[in-house]
This record gives sequence, structure tokens and C-alpha cells, in this order.
Amino acid sequence: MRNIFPRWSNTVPLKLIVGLGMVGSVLVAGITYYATPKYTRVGYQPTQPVSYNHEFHAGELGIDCRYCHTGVDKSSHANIPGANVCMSCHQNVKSDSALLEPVRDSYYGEDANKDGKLSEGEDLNGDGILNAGPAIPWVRIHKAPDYVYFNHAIHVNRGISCVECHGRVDQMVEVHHDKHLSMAFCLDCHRNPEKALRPLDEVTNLSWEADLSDHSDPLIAQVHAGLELKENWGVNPPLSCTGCHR
Amino acid sequence: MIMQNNQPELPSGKDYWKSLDSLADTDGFKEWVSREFPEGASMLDGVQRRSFVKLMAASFGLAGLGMTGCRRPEQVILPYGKSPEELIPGVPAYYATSQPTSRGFQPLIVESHQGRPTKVEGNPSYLPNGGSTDVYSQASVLDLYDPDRAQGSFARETLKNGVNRWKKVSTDSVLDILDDEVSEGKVAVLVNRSHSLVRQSLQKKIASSGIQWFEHDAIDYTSAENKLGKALGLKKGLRAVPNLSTAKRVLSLDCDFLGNRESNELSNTRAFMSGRKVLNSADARKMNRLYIAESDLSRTGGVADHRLRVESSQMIGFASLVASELLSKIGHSDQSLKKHLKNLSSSTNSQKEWASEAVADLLSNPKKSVVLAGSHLPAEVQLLAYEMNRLLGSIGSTINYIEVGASADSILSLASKINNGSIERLFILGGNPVYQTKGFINWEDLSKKLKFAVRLGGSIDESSQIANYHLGQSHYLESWDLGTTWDQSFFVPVQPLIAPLFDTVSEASFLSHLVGEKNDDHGLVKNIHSEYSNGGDFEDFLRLGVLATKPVSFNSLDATKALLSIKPVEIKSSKLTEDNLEVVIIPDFHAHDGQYANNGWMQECPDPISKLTWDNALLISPVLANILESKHPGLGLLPKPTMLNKNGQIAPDAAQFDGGKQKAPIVTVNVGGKSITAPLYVQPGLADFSIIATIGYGRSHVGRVGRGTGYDVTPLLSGESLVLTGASLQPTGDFKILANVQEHWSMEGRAIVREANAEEYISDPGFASHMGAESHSPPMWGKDQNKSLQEKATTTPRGNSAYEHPDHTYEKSDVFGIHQWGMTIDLNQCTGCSACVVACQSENNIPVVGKDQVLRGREMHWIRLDRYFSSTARDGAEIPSDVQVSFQGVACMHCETAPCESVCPVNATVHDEEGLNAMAYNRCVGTRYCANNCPYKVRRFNFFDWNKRKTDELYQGPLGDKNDSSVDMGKNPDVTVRMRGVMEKCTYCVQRIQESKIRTKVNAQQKAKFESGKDGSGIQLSTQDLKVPDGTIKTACQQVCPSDAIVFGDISDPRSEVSKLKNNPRDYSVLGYLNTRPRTTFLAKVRNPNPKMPDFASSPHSAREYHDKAHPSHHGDEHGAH
Amino acid sequence: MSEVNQAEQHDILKKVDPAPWKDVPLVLNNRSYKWVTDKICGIVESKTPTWWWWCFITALCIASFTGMGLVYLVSTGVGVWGNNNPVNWGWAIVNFVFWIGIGHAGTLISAVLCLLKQKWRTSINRASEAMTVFAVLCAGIFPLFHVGRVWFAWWLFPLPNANAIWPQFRSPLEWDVFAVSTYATVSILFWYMGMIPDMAVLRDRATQTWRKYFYGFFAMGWRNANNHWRNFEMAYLLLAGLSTPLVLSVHTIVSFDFAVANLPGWHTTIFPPYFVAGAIFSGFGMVLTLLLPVRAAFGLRDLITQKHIDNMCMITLATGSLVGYAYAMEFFIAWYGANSYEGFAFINRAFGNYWWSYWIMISCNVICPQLFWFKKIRENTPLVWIISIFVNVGMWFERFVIANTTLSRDFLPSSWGYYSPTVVDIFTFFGTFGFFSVLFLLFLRFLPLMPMCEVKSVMPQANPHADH
Amino acid sequence: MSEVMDIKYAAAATFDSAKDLYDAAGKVREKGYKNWECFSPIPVHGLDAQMGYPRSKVPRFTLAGGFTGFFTGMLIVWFMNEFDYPLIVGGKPYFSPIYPFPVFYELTILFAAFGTLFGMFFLNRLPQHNHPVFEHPDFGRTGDDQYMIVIEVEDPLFDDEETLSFLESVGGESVQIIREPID
Repeated sequence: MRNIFPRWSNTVPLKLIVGLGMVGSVLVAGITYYATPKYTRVGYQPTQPVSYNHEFHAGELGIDCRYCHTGVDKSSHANIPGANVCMSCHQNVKSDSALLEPVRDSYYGEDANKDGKLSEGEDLNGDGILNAGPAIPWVRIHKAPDYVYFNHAIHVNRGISCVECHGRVDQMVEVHHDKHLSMAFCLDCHRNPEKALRPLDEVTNLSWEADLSDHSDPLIAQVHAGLELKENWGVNPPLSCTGCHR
Repeated sequence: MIMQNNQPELPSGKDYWKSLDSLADTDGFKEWVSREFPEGASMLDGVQRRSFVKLMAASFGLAGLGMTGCRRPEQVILPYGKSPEELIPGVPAYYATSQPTSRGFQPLIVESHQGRPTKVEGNPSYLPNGGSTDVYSQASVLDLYDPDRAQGSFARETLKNGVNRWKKVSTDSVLDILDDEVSEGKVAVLVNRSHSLVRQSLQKKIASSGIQWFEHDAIDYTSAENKLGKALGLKKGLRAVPNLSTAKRVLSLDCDFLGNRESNELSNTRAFMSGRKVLNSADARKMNRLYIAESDLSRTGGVADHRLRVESSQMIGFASLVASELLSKIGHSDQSLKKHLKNLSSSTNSQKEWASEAVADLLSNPKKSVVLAGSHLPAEVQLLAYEMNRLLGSIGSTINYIEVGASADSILSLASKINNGSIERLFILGGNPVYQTKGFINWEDLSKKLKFAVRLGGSIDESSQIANYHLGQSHYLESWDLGTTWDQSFFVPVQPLIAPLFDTVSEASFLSHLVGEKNDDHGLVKNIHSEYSNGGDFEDFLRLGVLATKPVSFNSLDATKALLSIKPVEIKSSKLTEDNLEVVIIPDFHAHDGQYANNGWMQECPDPISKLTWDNALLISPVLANILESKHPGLGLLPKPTMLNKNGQIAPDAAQFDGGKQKAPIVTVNVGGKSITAPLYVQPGLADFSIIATIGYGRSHVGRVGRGTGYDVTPLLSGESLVLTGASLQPTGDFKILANVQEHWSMEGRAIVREANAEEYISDPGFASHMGAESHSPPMWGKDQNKSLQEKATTTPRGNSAYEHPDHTYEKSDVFGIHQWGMTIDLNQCTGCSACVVACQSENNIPVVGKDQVLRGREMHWIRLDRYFSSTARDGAEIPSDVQVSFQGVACMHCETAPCESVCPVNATVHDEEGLNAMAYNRCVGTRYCANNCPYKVRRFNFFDWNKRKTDELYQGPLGDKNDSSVDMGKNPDVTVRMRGVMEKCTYCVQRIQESKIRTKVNAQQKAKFESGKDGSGIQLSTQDLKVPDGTIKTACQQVCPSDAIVFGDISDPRSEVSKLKNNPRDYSVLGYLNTRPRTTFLAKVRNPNPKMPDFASSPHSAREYHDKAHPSHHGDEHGAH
Repeated sequence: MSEVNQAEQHDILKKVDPAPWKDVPLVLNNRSYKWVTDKICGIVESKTPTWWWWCFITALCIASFTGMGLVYLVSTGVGVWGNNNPVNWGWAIVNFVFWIGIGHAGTLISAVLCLLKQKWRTSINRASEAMTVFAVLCAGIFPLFHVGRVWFAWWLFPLPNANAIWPQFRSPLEWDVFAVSTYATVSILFWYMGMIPDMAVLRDRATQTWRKYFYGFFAMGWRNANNHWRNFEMAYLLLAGLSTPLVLSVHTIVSFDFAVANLPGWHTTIFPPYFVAGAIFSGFGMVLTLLLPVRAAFGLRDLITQKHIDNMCMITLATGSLVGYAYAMEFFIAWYGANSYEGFAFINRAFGNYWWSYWIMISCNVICPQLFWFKKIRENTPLVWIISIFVNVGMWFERFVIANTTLSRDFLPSSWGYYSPTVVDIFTFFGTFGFFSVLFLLFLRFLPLMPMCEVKSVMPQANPHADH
Repeated sequence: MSEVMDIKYAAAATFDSAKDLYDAAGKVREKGYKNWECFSPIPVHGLDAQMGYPRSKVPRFTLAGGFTGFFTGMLIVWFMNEFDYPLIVGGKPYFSPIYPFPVFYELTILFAAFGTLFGMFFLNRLPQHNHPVFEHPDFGRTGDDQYMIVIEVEDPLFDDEETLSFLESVGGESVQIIREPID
């Protein structure tokens, strides 16, 4: 009888093992990078119906976040401002800019002559009310899954800044998803809140940094400041399911 | 022919509001949207509609519909064009309103999320109810979103084959036609009884405009007051309003004053049960005592200390017996009256001893005792009860008689007037008279005589079938009204929380339209308020929700003459036998008088006593059952005793359970020529020859939920009494499968519900801890036995276990809780009203699974009400006739050493640092091991996509229809809606806990910041500042409970209410010997029997059953005791 | 190795030389090696018999039931099964334990009997190992698919994820994951390693090319060299040594699913030994059920002798009686423990709502095997086969009794219920027999039914010192 | 030309019974051959000693595997339930060597089993699908009922004639040279 397999076949097994090992590790690496929120969410930047410029308003003009996002310190939702908020300035500023057309539509609605009063032929659907116009369909960027109950009020009021989850919005012309906001992300902060805690006045100051006077490393400075606040305020973020899942 | 028809405006009930999409199609909805969400309206048309629905969902913040977190479709947020000032998205708003019912207006506070009413609570400003609600108010919010509602107005077209089709028309057009018709004259209005002042004021105007007025209710709660008024020869009604908080002894003559057969259920319960709160032996000594003589086993009977089974038709005799005992005991002078009562009561001598001892006890508590008579009983009994109360001196102390207006003309006179042609045009408002009266009124003929008829109703029902037009009636959460509570001590408003979803009209505006008043109902209510409040602020009234007033009380008069006029012949009802049975017709627990027949929550909420869902049955006594079995062999009513029954291992089932499904034989009931067929159900505790039938089921024209459920009793009705005699039963040989959620009725001598008599309690307050396996096993806590509740809660000492338990104290652990949550349920306070069950369902988005799934044992209620019977009879084969009832609300116990947690392979159910047994739905893979390992069986599994699929298409899986999303609008956005394949259970309303904790922290921080004025870095907050104050958090079940049986709070705080109760000697854990250390513990039940009574037992039956099983040796002397 | 002279070696060898099987030869009619080789390889090399095709197609059809059942289950929900509250488990877990139990005999024969130097195992161990592997595959289906959200079943494995949450290792189900997967893997390894030399033989005999390469590939280039044999034997012995504790642990852990729970009738320390005994019992039942027809079909009477059948019957008898003892002991402890809940649980088993299943179990598991006391019956092959079937039925019912009686009537009478399976339950389970048969038929067709080298080594020719 | 077509690999002789092989093997070893091997359809008892082989080294791999398994298990459980995300479960300790023992136990066995099998492969230099000895015309029968001794050319004592005659002298039949073709 003769050999069935050629001589070179003897080296195949070894090559196979090495090959599979490499493929496997690439696969794992690929999944951990592409199939996790780090990749799937971060950078999501839809085009909005109105090209609102956060960098300009929040950055240059320095309008406080809470001026528009009124719910953020009272409610679980931060709340997208109604057209009336925009118009409180833009009635005077750039009042006829074409970019603001949707805003004006939404604000005035049936009020054709924009006098705020119900006058002849304005009440189109005849309900005796001066209805507002179509809402501006802002595209949602940050969304926790339905079974996660994130509450803005408690974070903002206990010294967690917007920047922790939303990044430097004051440097974004158009807002994008900056942090991956996975459960691991939440847990990380809930385990060591001192990395994020800051004085209440600085919560909406996205560029704030802990006092560097007696520490060279900003991180160490932050942790020191944070630990003090954590102790004083009795901060004890929940680590168990009930904190976020109900 | 009017009996057969289809759903309104569509050939088959199938393509009916498949989802929000098609909801958005309906004009009414579009209009509503344009008013509620102006910005959305314009997007409703054409291709954008679909997207609009999505947006609406977003702006509603409907949380967690389906739990797929992985895929994220692009979502849009729609802000307001002009944001309303008061509305903060994500923060619920609360409004005071009330629900108009035939039992008076129920004061409510309703929770609203972004304009959607989601949860109903009682209005605490109405003190008699103390913020509690009954089961019906809880369920009423579901009706608002019922897809089978009449979505606007319809015109009836009868096809050649006689089938009715309904064509959608605009309400205004109907109202215009109506005006012309009214001008024709010969108009009548038929309404259900109401306590609305708006209606009252309009009624006058209507009368003056020549329109005739008739009222009807199948269950007429005002009948007693009218009978009594007439019997005493008054022009007005005389309403008995008991004041049970001061009553020490109560004798109830077939009066279910704690149940749905009488008015004032809530305030009665609250007042009466407060007299049974036992925290120490002093309370036990002054505990009140209830005697009841009844035919049905009512919830009141379940609470009673002494219960006598007497057929309702025998009540005059029995009442006279009691009265004559009373007269002789107080040495009444009037001999003729004595004699008269003697021979009235001649037929009831067997009950003499019981009656005389009861009366003696009533007399021993002067001014603190009261006699109550069921409203369905004849004038004679009402009169006797009144006179007894007068003689007992209770009037003014334990019971008040207030004057009310006489009742309007009855439906019978309406019928005759239609027949003689003096009425040609009829408006039927509310109620459902055609369904309720078809037993004695031939509507088919009447409808031919009518020229024009309009029906104003919430849904297209039997009464719509004789009408030319059906006007959609607005839900009470959509309309304005103003009325009084039953006791007439308060005015309460009805204010809308949401603009009408559809093109519907409220009763008030309909009536005002009738009299040509064009002002809107809001104005109407405002005027009436100013009229009654002599210039009080309307806004304040709406904010508070109540306005106190004074009922006209009646100064008592001697009823002797009236009593003497009772003729013996009238009451000499022949003796009852199996051939001469009585039928007692009562309101159904689920459907009430039929108005809740299409309410899924009510349908699935088990009847407290019979534990039936989705059906009603004819209840008969075990005695009658045995007779029937012997008369009709193979009837299959009672199961053959099994081996375990025979050797006394377990008690026999009260019905045949075929593979866990109750198999009930169907019989024909004949009464005076009329007959119905219905399934039989053997109910321990019934009077031997009574048949209890419930009204409200077997509706022929009802939505998809109620269709085909139950049997219809109305053909038997005669228009006079609800108690019919001369009935007989005839088996048909058929069977019906009934969805009974509790197969086994006996506790089997297990120390689950622990009970003692007052005397026993006084001599041994800790009796509960001397029962159960743990009482004779080494102490669970081992060396830590004597630690305080707080230490135990925070450090979870190891007791005898081999493990070192994690420590939750602040110092020792990185996971620590500043609260430790716990609950107590006082078994002595529970009457079994089941409001907690529906409240929980409403609060926690618990799905309805349908009869088929209930039959398979898959009901989803997080809290269930276990009902056990116990009796003296312990011979295995017999079903007892005289039973004691014990209720036990069972929800997740949040065990500290939870058996469910340690068997979950994926950490889906774990403990949180505050002692909650958390259930992370989104982590659950559904091994169901936790449910197996739960000794209390409180975990519920989503076997199907209950929330996504229609209950009748579950088995079609992805091919089945999607559920009506309209119901989703009523869901609580703070609670995840669970998908198929995950486990769920009671969470102690964790959403409420978290909200309160967050609010407390936020407030503490802001307060401190405000005070310090600094950037907050200097703020010092102690754990005390961050603790939620005791009583802030009320779980849904706790909030509705009229008798405060449920108390929830922080057990790490020794001053909290719950801690105090847990330190009460009555406190015990169910199955404590398993060392599960439940955070929910129970306060043992204390009964208060009268040693002199013939049916006295030295200790409750259940307790004796336990001792018989636990210590068979003592068996002898146990019985020697009595 | 240092210089050792001939004589000494012989002494040493005499010592290590196992006692030869005196009384009955394990291969009848003193066959030659060649005969053995031809016989066993012949089964694989000969043309496919028609009966094989019929069986195979039937089995495929039956197997499809499982497939359909599972598709319906996953698409619609666990509700399509009969499970309810309180009986949240029901057939799925019953079937799982049943199949796992079946598997055990294979490992036992190949491992335990090997350690015990039971030479008669050689002609039956390959087939029973195959049975083990296939049974475990069938078993695996049920715990996997009984979960509500099977697409998340991977959460049971300790894999890192974006939610930063891990499995919970206190749960017996988590232990199952490790036990069953380990059991499956090791059984396959053991089975495959034993086949390597036989694959080599098939390779060397092969005439068709595909066979050359197919068997060649799996033979891994085995050369029958003594160096190979030396490491092979050592590895075989070690695997046997590892499988023995494994097989005991697996069913112990399976029994923990019940014993670790706190329910009356489950929470008992007797479960592990009693489950293991039951497993071996049912396993041998299945081995008989499978091998007797095979023996007839391929005329292997010289290799699977009456001696083998006798031994298997006796083991069945022994384990059956063990199980019977366990049943009795449960009742005794329940009574002696004086816990009313426990006491009721057992009375309810025998006389309660599922009494019939209990008595089926008793008659099949305890009474039936007692017939094996009689030589006459042991020698009546058809009868033995029938009894073996009864054993299988009985053992399925044992698991049914344990799982259902306890759950349907546990602590609170208010939550008592009744469980009955749906048609989907029944078909899904029925289908697994088809699945099993498909695999076993393929095994018969393409793999050596018996370990030739082992059979040969227990024949007289194997002895290097016998003078002839 | 033939001598470039192939190269000598070894001298082979076949035997008919285990006994013959056994005895012959003894002689070969005494002769002092080093690179030689016996081929047999079954593991012949005592042949290892006869050939002067030491005890197999497979157990070392098994042991290594076992230890790895046990401690991997322990590490996993400790890391996941105690270190990375401690959760309160049934009031039980976060980590204990007791409750997860089944996990350690199973992993021990799993890894040990892998160690054993792959240890055997490694020591036998398997898989090796191509080997000169396969060139022997009826090598196939060594799996069936024939025994064979092969002395390789590499052996210092190897010498065509002498080795062949020696093999015959110890009772070998069909003594011949195995040639390996070059392809």
C-alpha cells in the first residue's frame, strides 16, 4: 500500500491551528469593537429640521443649558424647548431669517397676522382656540432603552454635569452622540462618582475643571474634590437593578 | 330580530382599530388631536399619518412598549409650539374629580401623564373614604381607552335580513334632528338613577318643557329608602346612613354593607373595620362584633363573627323574630304588637336561640348597636329594622336617616304609556334598560310603537338596538358634572382630564341641549356650584374636589302602627324545598349591573368569594348539591371523593376539576313560567334552598371582551322584587368550563392564615408565633433571635445558616441602603374587596390574558387574594355548609434570603441594598426556575406576548393580530411593559419608591443650596436628610385599601408605622420555617364570637384544623372544649 | 530503561498480567483476528441494506416533529407548551433529565467497567458511547429551548458584554451549563479517541477514494506502532478515570436542579445517589433496547454473547432495585422527618392527582426488572428487549412524577394547580427519538460498531506468553 | 533511474503472532538497536518493557490540564460574582469555595480531558498523515492480524544485509527494505 496523503499534509495541522487562532482573535476583536455601543451609538449625528448651532448658542453666546432644556432639573426628561423659547429671542434677533421658518410656523400657527390675538379668519378649525402650527420634528439622538429609567433631575441636582454623558455640546456645531451610554458606562460612574461630582454651580459649565492649585494631575484633582463632595452630600449611587430598571 | 347584529359600522369585528394608526383614521380622533396636540394635527393626513403616530408615542413618552433595546429606529421628538406653563414633560399631573355611579359620586384624584389619565386614586379630602377607592373606580380608567367604545354617533340601518348596521354620523347632525323631534311632543326621557345636581336642575326645566321623565336601575340602591318612606307614609324617601365607627354590635339582616350589594361600601368598610383594629388586648376587649343572617355568602358574611344561613324570602319572618325578641327583652308595653310579631315569626322558631342571644348582645351595648336591612328586602323588613334601631336608641348615634327626594316614575309606567301611545319619542340615557328589563317588558313591540328613539350611551348595546340613533356618551374623565356623595354630606365635581377622544357628548350637555340651553357643560357646572356654595371659589372647589354640605336628617317617629299593618298572609311564604327554591338576584362582582361587562380588568379580577373569572354561575348550597346529585345520578356536580379525601388527607374540591379546569353542569332554572339555563357552582355557606344568580352577564350586544361571557339572568326578572320564589332546577346534561383561579378551598390545617378568638388573643397575644412548623423547630435566627427588627433588617444576621450574609449597614459595606423596605398586611382588616388587585394591575401595566389562559393557570395578577374556607366538619368526603372565611392577600414577599434569587442563572432577580427583591425584566431569559422555587408562588411568567397580541390570537404567534394600541395609551409610563418570555412579579411599586427617593434627594440638595447660598460644595447632608419620610410612599395596593390593611415603609426606622406593626405580637411570616425571612409579614386574624351564642367555637375553625393536624394527640380535649 | 534480564521481566509481567477470563470465552467459536476485522469492517464497507434506508427515512420524518415544534415554540412563546403556574417546568425538564440519564450507561460501560477491568465491556462499549453522545445531544435541546427568550440563552455563559453583568454561579442551572457541556465534550473526546485505531484499519482497508480520505483524515495518521499504543492506552485509562467521576457528577448536578430547590418532595439529600442509580438503570435499559436488534441484524452473536446480555440484565436488576430502595426511603424519611408539607408531598405522589404516573413508575422500574432474577427470562432475548423498553418508559415517568407532583401541590393550597401537556409538548418529545435514531443509524453505517483492537486484545491470541 | 526515484527508509519483518513479535522484540533490543519500532493490531502486553520504553508521559498533561481547569473556574467565579459586580443573591456570600464547586469540578475534568487527548496526540506526533512506513506493501495488515518490526536506516547499527539477516534470524517473515518515493 502507498501513502494516501502527500508529505506536505503533515505540516497542515500546525498551520491550521495557527490560522484558526488568528482568525478567532480577529473575530473577537471585531465583535468587541463593532458590535458594542461604543461603535453603534457614538458619532450618531442626524441632520435636524432646523440647523441649530449649539457651539454658537451654548459656546460663544454662553446661554445656559437650562434656558432651553427646562425640564432637566425638575423632571426625568430634559425636555426639548418649544418654539416659543426660540422665539423669545428670535422675535427680535434674525426675526426674518429663512432658517427659522419652521420655528415661526410652529410658533404662530393659525395666528396669521402674528398679533397673538384671535382675529377674523384665523381660527381655521373653528374650535375658538388660536392653535399653534406644526411641531418641529427634532430627531432624537440620545435614547436609553425603553426599560431604562434615567432621571435627569437627580443627576443634575447632585452635581453631575451634562458633559459627563453628552460631551462638549458647547463645541458641537451639530450635536452628535458622544459617549456610548451603555450599562457599563453608567456603572462605571455609579461605582466611582467622585470622578464626576462637581460644585452645583458648575454643572452646566461644560469646560469646568477641578482646582489644580495643589495637584498637578487634573484627574487626581477631580477625584480629591469629588471625594469631598461625595462625603458631604452623602452621594450613594445605586448599583442594583432597581436603580434604573422598573 | 333586534337581538342579532354586528359591531357598529363594520362587517366583522376584526378590522377594528388594529392599532394607533387606524385609530388616527377616525375623525373623532383627528379632531381630538387637533385640540389636544395642535402641532400634530396637520401631520395626520396622507403618508405622514403613520409617522405621526410614532411621534405621538415619543412625545407621550410611552415607556417600554416591547423590550427590544438592540434595534433603534429613528425617532422624532415633537415639542409644543407654545409650551403650556404648568406642564413639565415627564412629571405627572393630578386632578381632583369624581366618578358618577348609582351609589353616589365617588371622589377621586386622577393621575395624568402628558394628557393621558392613567391611574385613579381616592380623594383623601373626602374623609369617610380616606383616599380609598373601590374596585370599579380603579377599573373605570380602562373604559376610557376601550376600543369597543362608541366612537362618535351612529344611525341605525336595518338590513333586509333584519340585521342592524350602524352608520357613522356627526353628533351635531343628530342633535339637530333631535330638536325637530322634540318639538313634535310626546317625548320621554329614560335614565338610570344618578346623584347629579346638574341633572337635578336640568330635570326641572325638562319637566316644565313637557318632556316626561322615567328612571330605572336593575340594581336599585335607592329602593330601600323609597320602601321605608312609603311604609312610614311619607312623601319622600328615607335613606339609612349607618355610622359604623361608633357601632360595637351590628346585626345585619341580609345586608351586604361591606360589599357591592349596598351603597357606601367604602365608608362602611373603613368605619366598621376600624372597630376591628386590634393592636393590644385593650383593642381586643372593645372590638366590635358582627351578626349576620343571610342567604348568599357575601364579603360581609365573611367578616361576620356569627353567621346564620337564612333564605332571603324568609327574612320578614326572621326580622319579626328578632324584633319580638327585642320587644320582650326591653319589656315593650304594646302587647298587640308583640303578638303580631310572634305569629309573623312563627315559621322561624329553629333560629330563636340565635336571635335572642344576638338581641341580648345588641341590648348590652345601648346606643352602640345597630340593625341593618338589605336594600333588596321588602318594606316590612326595612320597617322592622327602622323600628328596632329606634328602640335600641341607635338613630342619631350609629345610624342616621336622611330625607331624600321620592323616586321618579318607573319603567313600567313608561312601558304602559308607550303602549297607550301617550309617548312616541324616547331618549334613553345611560344605564342599559332594554337589557335589564327584557324579562318583563317586550321592547320589540314597544320599539314598533315608538316613532323616534335616541340612545345616549358609552357603547352600542342592547338599548341602542331599539333606537334610531346612538349618540356616543363621553367618559366621565372627558366630561363636566357635579353631584353628591351617597351620604349627601359632600358636593363633588366631575372635571375632564382629557378632551373627548371621539365625537361624543356628555349627559349634562345632552340634557341642556334638550331644554334648548346652548351653554357648555363647564358653564353649567360653574353656575350650579355658585348656586350651592354661596359664592365659594370654583377653582378651589376643583382643586380640593369636595365641598361639605349638610344632609336633611329625619326626626324619628314611632312605627308601631305601620308594623301592625303588616299582614301575616303576605309574608306566609310557603316552606322552601328543592322543588320550591328561591332565586336571589344580586349585582355581579365583575360586571356589576352590566356596565363593566366589557372591562378586561374586571372580567379577570376573581370574584372574592367564588374565585371565578370571566363568568358568572348559579351558586347553590352543598345541601342542595347533594340532593341534586342523588336525584340526578351522574349530574357531575360534585367530584367523587378521592383516596386522599376519604382518609382525610385533603378536603374534597367543591366542584369537578377536569385537568385543573372546573367542569360545571348546566341546568335550567324555572320561575313562574320564565326560565334560563346556567352553570351550577357549589358555594359553601349558602342558605340551603337559595340560588344566587348575578345580573350583568350574558350581554347580547357588547364589545369583544364581554362577548360570550356568562349567562343572562334578566329573563327571570319580574320588575318587582329581586328575590323570586317557586324556582326549580332541571339539569340539561351539558357542561360549561369555568375559569376558577383557586382550585382548592381548604387550608388543610396548614398555619397559613393564623387566627384566634379575642379571648385567646388576650390570654396569649403571641398566639401566631406558637403556630406553624417554626414554632416547634429551632429558632430561625439562632443566636440572633433577640436582635431588634432594625438590626436584623440591616445586618441580615446568619442565624443558623452556614453562610455569612452580606451586610447592608452604612459602615460595613460598599452596598448599603439608608432605607430597608417592608410591608405588613393585617388579615384582620381585609374584607376581600379586591380593589388592591385591580389597582396593582392599573399601576403596573399588568396584562389581561383572557379566559382560556386563566383556565391554563396563567393569570398575571401580581397580588392575589387567597380565600380559604374552614369549618367544624372534618370528615373528608363532605363539603361543609357552615364555614368561616379567611382572606389573605399574597404578593411577592421580598424575602431577605430569597429562594428565587439563588436559582436564577443570569442574575436577573437579585436583591437591592434596600431589601427589595429586584426583577430585571430585560435580563431575564425565562428559565422559570425562580417561579418554581418560590414557596408563595407569586411569580408570573409571560407565556405569550400578552401586551402585543390579541388574547384570542395568542396561539397564532407572529401571524396573530397586534393588540389595540389604544389600551397602551392608558399604560403607566413609569413601568416597563413586559415582553413574552420574561418573569414578573410585585416590585413593592419600585417606581413610586424611586420617584420619592429622587424627589427627597433633589429637595434636600436644593434646600441646602438655597440656605448655604454657596456653590453647594460646603453643603453637609446627613443620611437623615436623604431619607424618605415615613408614609410618603404608598404602594398601589396600600393606597386603595379602604381599611388600611396594608402598611408599607422603612423597617430600619423604628418609628415608622410598619416597624411598629412588625413588632406587634400578632405579626408572623407565612412559611417562616423555610427561613426565607420575608419582608412582607402578616398580622394574624382575630375573631370576636359571643360565647353565649349557639354556634360559638372556642377557637376559629382554621385554628382547630391546624391543631388537629399538628398535634393529633390533643385531638380529644380539643373537642372536649366544646 | 536500565538493563533488566529476561527472567525478571517475566515475573514483573506475570504480576501486571490481568487474570485471564477463564469460564466463558468473550468471542465464541474461537474466531481468528481476521474474522473479527472482516465482520466489523464489513458492516461499514458492505452495500447499504434496504432496511437501513427505511429506518433512516422514517427516523428523519419523526425527527422533523421536533424541528417543527421548536420553530412554533420560539416564534410564538412558551405558552404553546402546557406549562403554567405553579407547574412552570413540565415536560421540557422531564425530557432533559430522561435523555441525560440514558446517556450515562455509555460512559459507565466504557469508563467504570474499564477501570474495573471488566473485559466483557469491549464488544458493547463503542455502541453505548455513541448512544451517550447522541442522548446528550437530545437532552441539550430541552434546557436550551425551554427558556422564554432562547435568543438570549448565551447569557448563561460567562461572556463579557456591554452590560457588564455576569452569570450567577449559585444556580443549579448554571452548574448544569458546565456539567452538561463538559459531559458532552468529554464523551465525544472519549468516543473519538477510542475510534482512532479502528479508523486506521478502515483507512488501510478502504478501496473507494472517499473512504481512504474520510477515514484517513479521522485516523490522524495512526500507525499501530507500539509507541502509539503505549500513549494511547495510558490516555484511554486516564480518560476512563476522568469520565467516572464526571458521569457521577453530571447526574448529581442534574438532581441538584430539584434537590437545591426548597420544595417538598424535591428538597431531599437522597436525590444524587438515587438519580445516578436511576440514570445507569435507564441507560442499560436503552443499551439493551439498541444492541439486541443490532446483534440480530448484523449477526453478531459471537461477539455480543449471552454472557453480555446476562451481565447487562443483572446490572439492570441491581440498579432497578437500588431505585426501588430509594423510593421506599423517600417515604420513610418524609414520615420520619415529621414535616407535614414533606409528608403530604409523598402521600400525594402515590395517591394524589398524579397517582397513575406513580404506579406506572413503580411497576416499570421496580417490579419489571425483578424478572431478571430468572435465567430463563434472561435467555429469552425478545422478552429481555421488551422489559428494557418498560425500563425506559418507567424512568421517564419517574422524572415526570418528581417534577409534576411536587410543583402541582406545594406549600399553599390556594396555588395548587394541574399540569397537562399540549400536543406541541408531545410531538417535540416524540421527535427527539427520531433525531436520536437518525444519528444512531448514521453511526451504524459509517463508523466501526465495535472497537476491534479491544475485542482482539481480549481474545486468546492476544496473550504474548501463551505457548502455542 | 531507480536510486534517485526513492530513498531507503527502513528494514521490515512481519510476524504471525503476538508471541513471536514479543520474543523478537526482546532480541532486537538486546542487539542494541535504537531507532526501531513494533507494529501490532493490538496493544501487546509487556511489549513496552520488552522494547525498553519508559512509562508514558500522558499523565503529566492530564495533571496540568486539571489544575488549569480548577483554578480557571475559581478565577471566573470570584471575578464575576465577587470582584467585578457583587450582587446580593439570596443573602448568600458573594464568593465562597463551596457553592460554585460544581463549576470548578467540571472545568477540572474538562481541561484534564483535553490535556489527556492532546497530550497523547502530541506524544505520538499525531496528526501525521504521511509516513514512510505506510509504503510497506502490506502495512495494512498490521491493523488486522499481522505483526511487524521495522528498523530504521538512521539507526547507527543499521546495515542492509546484516539487519535483514538479523531480522530473519529472529523469526521475521517477508523481510524487506521499505523505500520511500520522492515526489
